[in-house]
Amino acid sequence: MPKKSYRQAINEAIRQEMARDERVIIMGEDISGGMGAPGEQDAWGGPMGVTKGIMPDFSRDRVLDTPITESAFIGCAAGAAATGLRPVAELMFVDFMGVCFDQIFNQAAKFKYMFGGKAVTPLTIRTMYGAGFRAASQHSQCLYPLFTHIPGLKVALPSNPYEAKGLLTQAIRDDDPVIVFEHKAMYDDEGEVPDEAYTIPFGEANVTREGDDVTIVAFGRMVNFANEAADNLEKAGISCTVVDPRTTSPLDRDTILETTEETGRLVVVDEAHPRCNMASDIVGLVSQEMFGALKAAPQMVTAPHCPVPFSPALEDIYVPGVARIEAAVRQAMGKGH
Amino acid sequence: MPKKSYRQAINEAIRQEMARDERVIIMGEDISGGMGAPGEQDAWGGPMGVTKGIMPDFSRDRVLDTPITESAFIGCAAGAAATGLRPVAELMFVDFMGVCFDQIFNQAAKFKYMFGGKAVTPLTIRTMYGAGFRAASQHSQCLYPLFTHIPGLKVALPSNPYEAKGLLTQAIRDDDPVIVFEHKAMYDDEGEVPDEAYTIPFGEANVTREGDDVTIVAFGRMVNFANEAADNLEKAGISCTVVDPRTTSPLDRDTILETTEETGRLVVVDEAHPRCNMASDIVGLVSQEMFGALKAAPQMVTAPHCPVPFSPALEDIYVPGVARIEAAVRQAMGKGH
Amino acid sequence: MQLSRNDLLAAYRKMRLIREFEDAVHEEFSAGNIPGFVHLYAGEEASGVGICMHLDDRDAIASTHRGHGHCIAKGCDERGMMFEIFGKKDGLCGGKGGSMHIADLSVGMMGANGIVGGGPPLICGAALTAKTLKTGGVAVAFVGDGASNQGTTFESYNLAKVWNLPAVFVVEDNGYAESTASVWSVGGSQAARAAGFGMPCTEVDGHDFFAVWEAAREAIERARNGEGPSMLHVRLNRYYGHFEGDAISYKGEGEIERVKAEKDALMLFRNRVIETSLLDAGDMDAIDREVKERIVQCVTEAKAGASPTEADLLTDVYTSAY
Amino acid sequence: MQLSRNDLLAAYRKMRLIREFEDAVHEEFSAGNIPGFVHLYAGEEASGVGICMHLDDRDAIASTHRGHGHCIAKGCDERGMMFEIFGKKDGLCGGKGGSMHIADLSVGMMGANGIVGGGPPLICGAALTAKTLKTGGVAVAFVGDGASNQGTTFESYNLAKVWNLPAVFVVEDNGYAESTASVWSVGGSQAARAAGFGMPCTEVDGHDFFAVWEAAREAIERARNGEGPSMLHVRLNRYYGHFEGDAISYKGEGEIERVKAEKDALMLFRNRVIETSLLDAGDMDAIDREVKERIVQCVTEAKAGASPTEADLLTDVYTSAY
Ligand SMILES: Cc1ncc(C[n+]2csc(CCOP(=O)(O)OP(=O)(O)O)c2C)c(N)n1
Ligand SMILES: Cc1ncc(C[n+]2csc(CCOP(=O)(O)OP(=O)(O)O)c2C)c(N)n1
Ligand SMILES: [Mg+2]
Ligand SMILES: [Mg+2]
Repeated sequence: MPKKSYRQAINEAIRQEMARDERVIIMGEDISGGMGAPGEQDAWGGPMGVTKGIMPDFSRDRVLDTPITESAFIGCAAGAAATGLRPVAELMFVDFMGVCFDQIFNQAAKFKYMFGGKAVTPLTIRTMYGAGFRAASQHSQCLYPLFTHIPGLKVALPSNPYEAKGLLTQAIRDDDPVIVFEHKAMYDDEGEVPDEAYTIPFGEANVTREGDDVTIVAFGRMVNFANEAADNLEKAGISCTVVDPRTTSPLDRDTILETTEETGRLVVVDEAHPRCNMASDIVGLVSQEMFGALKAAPQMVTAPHCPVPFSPALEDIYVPGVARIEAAVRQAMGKGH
Repeated sequence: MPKKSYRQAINEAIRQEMARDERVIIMGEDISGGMGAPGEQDAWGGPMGVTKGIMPDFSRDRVLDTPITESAFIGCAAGAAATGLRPVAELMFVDFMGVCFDQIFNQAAKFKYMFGGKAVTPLTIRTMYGAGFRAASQHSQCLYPLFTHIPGLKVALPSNPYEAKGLLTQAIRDDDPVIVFEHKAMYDDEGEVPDEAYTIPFGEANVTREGDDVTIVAFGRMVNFANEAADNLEKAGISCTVVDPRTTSPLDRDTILETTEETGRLVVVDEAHPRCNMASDIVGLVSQEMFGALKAAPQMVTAPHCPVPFSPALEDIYVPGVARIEAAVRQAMGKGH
Repeated sequence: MQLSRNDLLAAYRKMRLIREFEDAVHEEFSAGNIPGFVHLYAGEEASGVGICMHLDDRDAIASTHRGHGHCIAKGCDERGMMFEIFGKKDGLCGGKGGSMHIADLSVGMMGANGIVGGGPPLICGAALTAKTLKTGGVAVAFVGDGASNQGTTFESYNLAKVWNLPAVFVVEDNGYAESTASVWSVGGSQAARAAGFGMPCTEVDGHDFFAVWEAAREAIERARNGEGPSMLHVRLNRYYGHFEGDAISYKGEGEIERVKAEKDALMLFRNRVIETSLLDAGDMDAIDREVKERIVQCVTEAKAGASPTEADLLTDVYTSAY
Repeated sequence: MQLSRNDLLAAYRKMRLIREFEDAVHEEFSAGNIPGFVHLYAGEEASGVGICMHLDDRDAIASTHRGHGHCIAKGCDERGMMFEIFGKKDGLCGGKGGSMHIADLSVGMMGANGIVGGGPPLICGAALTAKTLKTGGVAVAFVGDGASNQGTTFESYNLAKVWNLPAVFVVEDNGYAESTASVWSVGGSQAARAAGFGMPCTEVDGHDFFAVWEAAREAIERARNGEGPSMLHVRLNRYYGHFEGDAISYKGEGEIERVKAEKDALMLFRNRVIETSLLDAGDMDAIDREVKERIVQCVTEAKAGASPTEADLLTDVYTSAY
């Protein structure tokens, strides 16, 4: 299979869906770039170059640069979705959700329910999340727990290029509003990605490895850290199952419960802040549904309850890393590990 | 002790703090009312009359009606707090947070950390939450899990008039941004409230009753439902401890852990949606910290994963009620209960 | 474009339908039969009707918390609306939405909205759909004077302008946002704000159906012709409180009564069409009777309607299995 | 009010300090020594300095992601800033904030801001504090052309107007928001928008320190006298990319070079004060040398500075024990 970057995978998914369905349009700040400017058009392709090259192929009619006006354009995308388009809007950093959250959680997410089932809102919002980029407190947050909390939204966290293409394609074809969280530190990650379009169904976890001792459930970029930790632990004789739920909403409860039952030990790795997050969400689920099946205390590996610090020295200890995952697994294994 | 309503308790807390400290001001939409109008001034006192009568006593210089402009006035309150006032801003319904969340979670909440500790932001935001009012999807949400997730914010949920006055007074005197969640169905609830000013420290749970069999942790209005359920269960021979954490952030982990250890059974009652909420937050905490201490599966009683429906017929089954709490306790007690 | 006799009859009927509908809801609410928050459009009928008469099913509107009038004007079924307001299963939204969330996308009504300023961005979306799919459609956002201060509204003006969207922003200025006067809350003026974004604005007396109709015709034609967005600043009055239960003490003495006596929209319409012999009183009396009966029937049926049941609670959250 | 010789020397020094600071950060970033997102103010010095010269410690400013120049102009310590940008413990924010969050409330600098449009509401707050506590203070929000389209900005205009706050909104229009031209993204015009909210607006050439200084004087005096908010529309250019790493391909050919050659703010200032014999070249050359040394020293020390440690990670989240 051809190797592609996370960035390329996303770009390809968008192109293929635009080619497939003329109702698919994309919009966002500088997603093409150079709008109204005397110099190069398509100068940016978004701040990370993810959408670069799409405008020349699909024209400015379907690749819409916006003013800096998230409420208006995210709401516009929601309204367009409700009236016949299938917009893919880019919220550059998820940290900016605070200026436009209403249009996402009170409008797009609730149309269907409030309107008695008669609305269809095929809206996709692509957004960038996560720490590790020395981007400081307002450009490094995760925030997917906030979106996961809201009924009516679906939330996807692709953990590698293959997932990125498949989940984004599914998001675009999905008839509900979906927020796709792209980790800013993964755009250059490479992986095998088929050339043809494919979808990955929502609510179906990917078990990246199977083991006997501990189940690690991890999200987004943390899946890679979990796999790395599992590799290291393997050498120490600890065998891990790693579950990538792929979507936090819907959540593949069954796979999480089954794999945890098999190992009897659970570690959840969530890059988000610790309160009301996915780690406690999963531990809560397992504790209520599978009481008695755990052999040891479930472990939650998360970022601490503080804003993301700028200084590399601090950020490096802020981000839940491989070492902390290993330590949590050893903790779950108990004395002697 | 004199009896007062939740509404009066809040009004009194504000007045006393305004009298005590001239830096305390209040602002919000129609918190006085009649601004610029030819008729009665102080016509409203907020949509529920909570702040009525304060303006005549403290003048429009310190009781500021605002245009409908939540980003500007909540942000203004944050900026005023950082520069020497102690504003109490009213976000009429917490459901409106989506138009102004940025000023709360990226600005006010992070000043102190981003600025290396040198900011002090004594901002209080009063807001109304909760279902049961037939106010439908955009005026009935809880959303406190979203605020609890954010480092830098404190979150209080007064469960009765006494708590309302004490927690709000503490919020106003506190040097960090605090969001006080007032349940819209409780304004007419009466209870004993001292005339003099007093504070209730944040992060100290209130154990409203002690029992041997099950610990119920409940938030806000749900505390009352939990107490009612406990009364009923008492008659059936099941004895409950009821814990009102009062603040979700900071959280009194110790009291929750200790009381749960004593009973060995845990039920958490959270009016919010089920995902990434306080119920899983507490169950996660207990499961990780106190593995093996539970005799039965912890139970989470929450609203379902759907927007709040309008129809009374639906809303009544939407809201977690006394019967569901009792059922969860019986479930925790196991067969025969 | 000219108003035919049929147009006039239709316009009058819609306005009367809105008035009767709102009066009936007012009574039922006062009697304790309707739950929740209800905001009535009575007094503002000429605006919704005068504007929506230019619209067809290609076109979309977004409304506000005060949405009943816009719904009726855009063609929502009044029986389904009444059921909805009573929270019944046969309501337009299955009883899940209620007064503040009535919508019917099949007729281009994108929803009342519980969020002040929620509608304008959505209308940019409907306008973008029309532009992209070349449907010829136009999108209209109704915005209260209070909502005209919300950031989402300004952003939408600008987005519509720079994308040259077929959109019209109708500022329905009834002088108050809750109890706060717009003379105080609106810095500058609506027309100057429109100019600030390079949009034309027409100020119009919202009690005068014909004035509204004419101003709307121009703005909507402009949008339909690809000439971009514009604003209508419509001055009008609401007859009831902000919401049902409001004592309206902030209004001036006799303020509402004066409006009712001097420029009630239905009265002005009646006088005008009779004076100019376009319709006669009998035509309109017949409509009045028919509409009254219709509304009584709606109320009666809605009261008797079945409520949704537990089985309905978790449906309609997602399109696909979840 | 007139500019004394000392004022002129101070103004020139501040502008030079900003230029040197930014050039140094540019070099260090290019060399891979500075992490994160960095947005440089080089080219825009006359705006920040011309405005902040009217302000003292009673007064507050809110800045943007492009904040270094505003910080220096308002009196933040450049050494602490450099440490901050390098993420060091002795940084103005202990290394926790970085380039986008430099602040020093003790000198009325309320923070650079990573959120476009984040500052204007905060400035309403500082203005409200000044008004309520009668400090005589004025609050100034710097707003990019891109940020001028954000709803938070419009809301702040209106709030400042209806509350009659001592606020000034400075739209620093460098022609671009990232790669998007303001001629496209700004519907209408800044001046017309100000008029829309009933605020006066002065358009000013942001390369010309004296023009900025004069316009700012009026706006700030007006605010200080209780006459309410106003806007300055300052046209200027940035010399570097949107952020460090930007190839700037969207600008016209020779666009930056032409500005540098024809209207560089420092050059214009120099020429003007020499022509009018207010200062002589030697005065300024001395400043140039002193400032260069100072910045070299800041960089050297910042590079060598200690990083924060694990013990610092969880401090400064709350004021009280948590
Ligand atoms: C974002 C938001 N803020 C506040 C409210 C509460 N609220 C509902 S209607 C209203 C007044 C609206 O005034 P206006 O826009 O003039 O409309 P009118 O009621 O006069 O029709 C307010 C403040 C809300 N629903 N949403
Ligand atoms: C709410 C928000 N949206 C988008 C961004 C990303 N962003 C950062 S700076 C910028 C451009 C700002 O342009 P302008 O206001 O003109 O300031 P300039 O960079 O030209 O100084 C954008 C889009 C952001 N930081 N915050
Ligand atoms: Mg109004
Ligand atoms: Mg700019």
